[in-house]
Amino acid sequence: MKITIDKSLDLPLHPALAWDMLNDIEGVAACLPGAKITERLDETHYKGTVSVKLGPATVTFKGNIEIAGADPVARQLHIIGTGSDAGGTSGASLDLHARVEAAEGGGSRLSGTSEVSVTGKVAAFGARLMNSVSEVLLQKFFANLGARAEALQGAPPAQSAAATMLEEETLDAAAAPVAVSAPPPSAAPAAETKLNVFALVWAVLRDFIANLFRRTKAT
Amino acid sequence: MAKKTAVSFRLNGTAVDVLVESRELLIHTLREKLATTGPHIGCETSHCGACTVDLDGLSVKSCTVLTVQCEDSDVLTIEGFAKGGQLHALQEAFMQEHGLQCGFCTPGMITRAYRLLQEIPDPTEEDIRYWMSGNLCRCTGYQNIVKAVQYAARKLRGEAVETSHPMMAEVTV
Amino acid sequence: MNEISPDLGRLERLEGIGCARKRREDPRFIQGRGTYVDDIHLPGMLFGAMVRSPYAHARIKSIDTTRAKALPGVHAVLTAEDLKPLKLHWMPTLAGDVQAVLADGKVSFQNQEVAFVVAEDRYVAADAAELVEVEYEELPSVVDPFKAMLPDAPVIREDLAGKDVGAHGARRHHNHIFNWQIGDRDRTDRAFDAAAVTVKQDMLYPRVHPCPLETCGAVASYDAVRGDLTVWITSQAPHVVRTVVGLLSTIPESKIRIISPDIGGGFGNKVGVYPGYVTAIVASIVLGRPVKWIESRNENLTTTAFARDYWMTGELAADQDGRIKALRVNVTADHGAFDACADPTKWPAGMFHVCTGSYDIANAHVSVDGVYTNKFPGGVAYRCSFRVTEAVYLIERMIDVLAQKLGLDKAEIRLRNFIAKDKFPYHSALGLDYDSGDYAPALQKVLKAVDYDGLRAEQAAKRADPNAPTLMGIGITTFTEIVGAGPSKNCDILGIGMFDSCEIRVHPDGSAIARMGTISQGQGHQTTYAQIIATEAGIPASVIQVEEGDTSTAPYGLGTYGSRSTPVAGAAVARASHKIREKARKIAAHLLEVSPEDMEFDLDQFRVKGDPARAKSMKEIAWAAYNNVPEGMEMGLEAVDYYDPPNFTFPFGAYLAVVDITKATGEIKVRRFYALDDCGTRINPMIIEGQIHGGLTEGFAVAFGQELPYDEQGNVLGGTLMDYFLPTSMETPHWETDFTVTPSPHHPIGAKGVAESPHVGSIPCFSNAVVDAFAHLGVTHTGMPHNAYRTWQQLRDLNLAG
Amino acid sequence: MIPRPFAYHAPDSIAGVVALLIDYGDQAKLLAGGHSLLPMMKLRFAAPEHLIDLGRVKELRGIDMVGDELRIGAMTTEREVVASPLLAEHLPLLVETARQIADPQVRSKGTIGGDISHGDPGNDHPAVMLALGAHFLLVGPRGERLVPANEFFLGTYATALEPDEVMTQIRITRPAAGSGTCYAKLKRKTGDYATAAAAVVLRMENGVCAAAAIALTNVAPTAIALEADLVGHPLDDAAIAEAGRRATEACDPAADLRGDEEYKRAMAGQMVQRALRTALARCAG
Repeated sequence: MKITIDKSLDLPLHPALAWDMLNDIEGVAACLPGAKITERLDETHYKGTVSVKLGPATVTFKGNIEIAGADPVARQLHIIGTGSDAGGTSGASLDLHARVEAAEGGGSRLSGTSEVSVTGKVAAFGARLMNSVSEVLLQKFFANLGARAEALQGAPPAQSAAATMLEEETLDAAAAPVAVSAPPPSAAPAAETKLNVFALVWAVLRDFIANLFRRTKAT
Repeated sequence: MAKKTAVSFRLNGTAVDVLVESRELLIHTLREKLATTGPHIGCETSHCGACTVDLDGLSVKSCTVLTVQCEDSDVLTIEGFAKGGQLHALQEAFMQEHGLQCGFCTPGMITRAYRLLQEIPDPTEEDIRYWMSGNLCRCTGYQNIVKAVQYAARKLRGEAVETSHPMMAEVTV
Repeated sequence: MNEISPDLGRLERLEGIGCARKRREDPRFIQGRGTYVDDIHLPGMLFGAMVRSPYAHARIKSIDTTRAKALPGVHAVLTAEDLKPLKLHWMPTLAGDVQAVLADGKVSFQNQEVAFVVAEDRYVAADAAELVEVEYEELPSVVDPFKAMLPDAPVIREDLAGKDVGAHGARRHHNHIFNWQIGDRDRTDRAFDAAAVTVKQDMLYPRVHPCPLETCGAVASYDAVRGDLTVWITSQAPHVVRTVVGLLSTIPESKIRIISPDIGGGFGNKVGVYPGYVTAIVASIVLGRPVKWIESRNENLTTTAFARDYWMTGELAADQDGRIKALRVNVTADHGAFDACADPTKWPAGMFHVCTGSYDIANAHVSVDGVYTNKFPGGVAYRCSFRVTEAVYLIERMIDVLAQKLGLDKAEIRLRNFIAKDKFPYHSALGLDYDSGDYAPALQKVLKAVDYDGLRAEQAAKRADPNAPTLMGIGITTFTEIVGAGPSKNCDILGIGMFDSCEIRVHPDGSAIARMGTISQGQGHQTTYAQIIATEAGIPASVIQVEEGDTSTAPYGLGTYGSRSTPVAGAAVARASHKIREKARKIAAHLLEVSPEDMEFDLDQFRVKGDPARAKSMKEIAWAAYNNVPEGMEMGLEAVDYYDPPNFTFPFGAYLAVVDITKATGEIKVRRFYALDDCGTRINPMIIEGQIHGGLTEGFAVAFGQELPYDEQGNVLGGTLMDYFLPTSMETPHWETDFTVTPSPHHPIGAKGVAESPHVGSIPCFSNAVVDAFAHLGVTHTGMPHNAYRTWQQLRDLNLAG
Repeated sequence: MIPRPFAYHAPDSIAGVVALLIDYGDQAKLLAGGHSLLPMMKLRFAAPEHLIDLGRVKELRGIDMVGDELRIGAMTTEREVVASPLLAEHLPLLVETARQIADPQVRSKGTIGGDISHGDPGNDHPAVMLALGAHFLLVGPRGERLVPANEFFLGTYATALEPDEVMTQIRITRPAAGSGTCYAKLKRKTGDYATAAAAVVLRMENGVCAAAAIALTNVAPTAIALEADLVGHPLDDAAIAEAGRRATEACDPAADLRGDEEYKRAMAGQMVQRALRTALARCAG
């Protein structure tokens, strides 16, 4: 199963800062519940794990992240991730192209195209297609992205829907900029996810697995 | 080896004790520890009903019951049906009405039909098709299973029974 | 057939041919005392579990078994590296290809076998399987057979690099397996050029699975002291397994014992040899302990033998009156990653060339291309003879397409094209010799039974009413099957001719044991073979013990699939019975001191012609066979027959279906299904009816729900019984059955085989009914399965969905 | 298809359940009928360290009526729902729904509380609970609380149930006299989840709709209520068709082998129409 996600977002951040943020893979990974970089092999290669917890289910993927290309001049990043679940029954891969461009008013625009592919048990048992990744999830993702941008910038939010959502979340992010414990039980996504490659995989997989279990249970 | 729990229950009227991991499924205990191989494993996802047993008066799929849940329970399997060399009416009925072919679904099918007839002694074809829908058969197309359940129902009610397949119907002399 | 006696009591006691004899196998099944492979428990037995690939196509970079082996209770973890020294990492397939037993450097389909874990019990085995660490490098995969044939398609079979010629001739692409053609292309093309009317239709017969209720499995037990290997296995062809195991292991066949115990349904799924069997055997040999392997349902549905996956294009040429002049067919056959198709060696598309059907078609040409894709191997005959379901689907759909083009009634066009009764034996344009048939009366009987004209009138009224909530469709098929593979001049598997066998021993007390090379998976052989012996040798069926499935006791046979048991082994049974009878005649003559020619057979005795009071019963004769035989005669009363059939048999039938389609949702209800079958001589009408009910139900499942779709990444979807459609008693329609009898002229008792006709014949009948519901709107075809979703899309496209 | 190891607990009281939840927190899962959780565990997607079996807690079972309110123990099985004379008389909608869930054996074990608490949009009771305006009694270390159905279902597998809480009871005020109800479910076969399903509770007065509650199954991340603005209007073909049209717009289905988004939207509309027509026919007056 493969899904292509195109998304762009205006950030209240100078393009250079946005670019730095995008490159700080280890730092942001620590913010994502269930995700961590377990090993930095070199400048461009990492090992990490992502646990996706959904209701009674948990799937843990471990894998490799490669910065396949980083062009600081054009501010373009190409990240490839591959991994498999702990039992060796599912595989996942990510191919992400992201770029930061200057936007009006000194801010920046982040655009990304990612292809996420899932194979094996997770894919085979989950027939709902991956493009069912809900708008809600993506909104959360970008909201948190914006939150981090603001934390870095310390600037007032720009005039966008996502940024409006950020206002309250920024407070959370400021209060606990790095360490995040268990997510709150309510639907509030505050600071739950931070920008990194895992976030996207996580977002996709969570939705994916949600559907998976709706179909594999026994009745 | 994982920690094990002693579980005692009655299997076809006889007290049994087993030592199991808490994750052990009833179907495995029955088949591998208690030599009760009548109930079968067909899908493991509780769709097919081949593993059907009667647990405390309820039809259940024993692939989706933990053995540790059965402490002090009464479990009835196909092995408990014939008494003193005498077939149960359902067993006779499945044979007389040709309600089985490969036989793999049959123990679960008969065990389910037994509970159905306890609850509805005089079922219509519609009743039987609805209340037997948790048991898959790949061979018969169900039509003769429906007839078999009706045959058994009649017999259990003390009525006269007759096979739908008279021996010499197509033999000309 | 025998002389007829007025003594119904004696006939009834014999329980011979024609009796609705109750089944001998039932007492054990209804009491839970069947012995299926998973019921086998041997002392010291270990349990194996397979580690499988999540990828459809990937290179294996490394396999680390350390953690798995360290788990307490684990005895071994086998990989291809462990099998290589034994040369067992690859095995031959039934189609002349090879298949990896455990992946050798790369995987080519999802869930391919990568490693085999052996542990104390199935719980530890499952835990250990998770601990085997495999590192993969994913490769591009291809699941569409047409894309697989593009120049830059991924190379699926690197092991075949440079091999331009395969088992069935030239390969023209790295993912090409074979091109097989039959018929006269030029004549057919000319007939098309000259024809008044031609039609053409693409149709896909989707990938499905036989899905018997019992999955595949084996218990292998190697006795290192004796050097004997015993394997209990879910096989429809145990003798073939023995030969394959012998070839693979170099153990002499005399030291290999393959036992097919009770089999929980086969339907073609249990013909092949699968990696799990081989690894269980190897593990038993390596560890010196019995090893059991039982696949899960998901493994069953995604690794062991799919059926169909035929992409067909049919063309018919006809005159204005609908008389067919020529048939042209092109097929792309998706065989998956290894060609493990179950077909006779000579015919890589099986008996697809029966696709001229019941119709007198003078010109025909068929071309089939086999293609590799990143899907699991198979191509088995799912309740049919090799590729016959596909063939019958094609012609029965095409004739409807032609009828619609010409505006002809779908029953009428069939009546116009049937092979006339007096043309049998009929030599078809594609080289088959139909043994017997009488098609028109069969169809007419069905039309009358259902009041066909009334149904068409009702349909016309519904079509005229725009507010009708349902569409009504009437489907007809008048199919001819080809079963009983087969004549060794045409049919072999791994070089062994497709004969079958029977051995009968009559004991001194007049009871008998009979053994065959076939194996029942629910067909009731124990019951019906005894009926043949009863009639043909005069021994009551009740005292005949029928045994099959144990290669150490049964004579060699090619097994049970393709409805071959009755046509082939059943003939061997009859002929062995005749040998018994002829010896009995001589003994009886000797006892009565008359010449054998003066004796006549009478049900269960021999009597003196013209003096019926002087007779010897078979029971008396059996006793004499062990103490008082004519001079020069061997003692005992035994016979063996290996029967190589002179031809196939050609059962046929006429089916009619009525469906109602709810416009708003696409739900389809089968209102009525009337099935008339002609299987020649009827051995046990009760069992025949049961087989037909079962076959129709499987056909219903295929037509309305079964499929194993893949996504672009090679994930196989729908691999559980949540999605894979096995109808319950609620969904299954009520079946009406009927019959005519047209015996096979070449079969010793005139029988043709029946179990597969209802599957083969019903599927196009359902499709024809569904398409017929839309026919007045110009629709000529809709793809299977006809589930509500797909049907609704058709309704939506026609602006009928509301 | 073998679960990973876990510790098994079988308390016999609600207090005992809560105590275990406090001890083990999110390492524990509650086992009701087992037909959702055990298959996930057999596929090794779920691997709780502790399994708390509710099967021996007698106070979680039984069906009572207090005034106009039906109180159903969370561990009441679907089979008991189907067989209940009390429900047949006062809440036939629940019986009709349970009859369409899974198959007889699964209904022997499967419970109404488990069906609701799982948070699965494919389960049938959640939509019915929304249409009936049910309340759920949740018990945890902080005591009891009563949560209305329309505040309970937060997302796929996400409910208002805290990790240390257990659902003990379902409370439903019986529909007003003369109401007609229906649960219309489109499924591929027995035992399947709905392709789409609709629950309707309807009351008519003098040929005009006096009350209507509609909810949908398996066409959004959770069961969803549908506002169809039927009250005050006669329920003619046009009104029913309009309600169906609104359902197609209100839902947010995801494609699977049952159908694509378009089909599921259309079927949500069809099931609403089907349920409305049937409920209307069942209305008195």
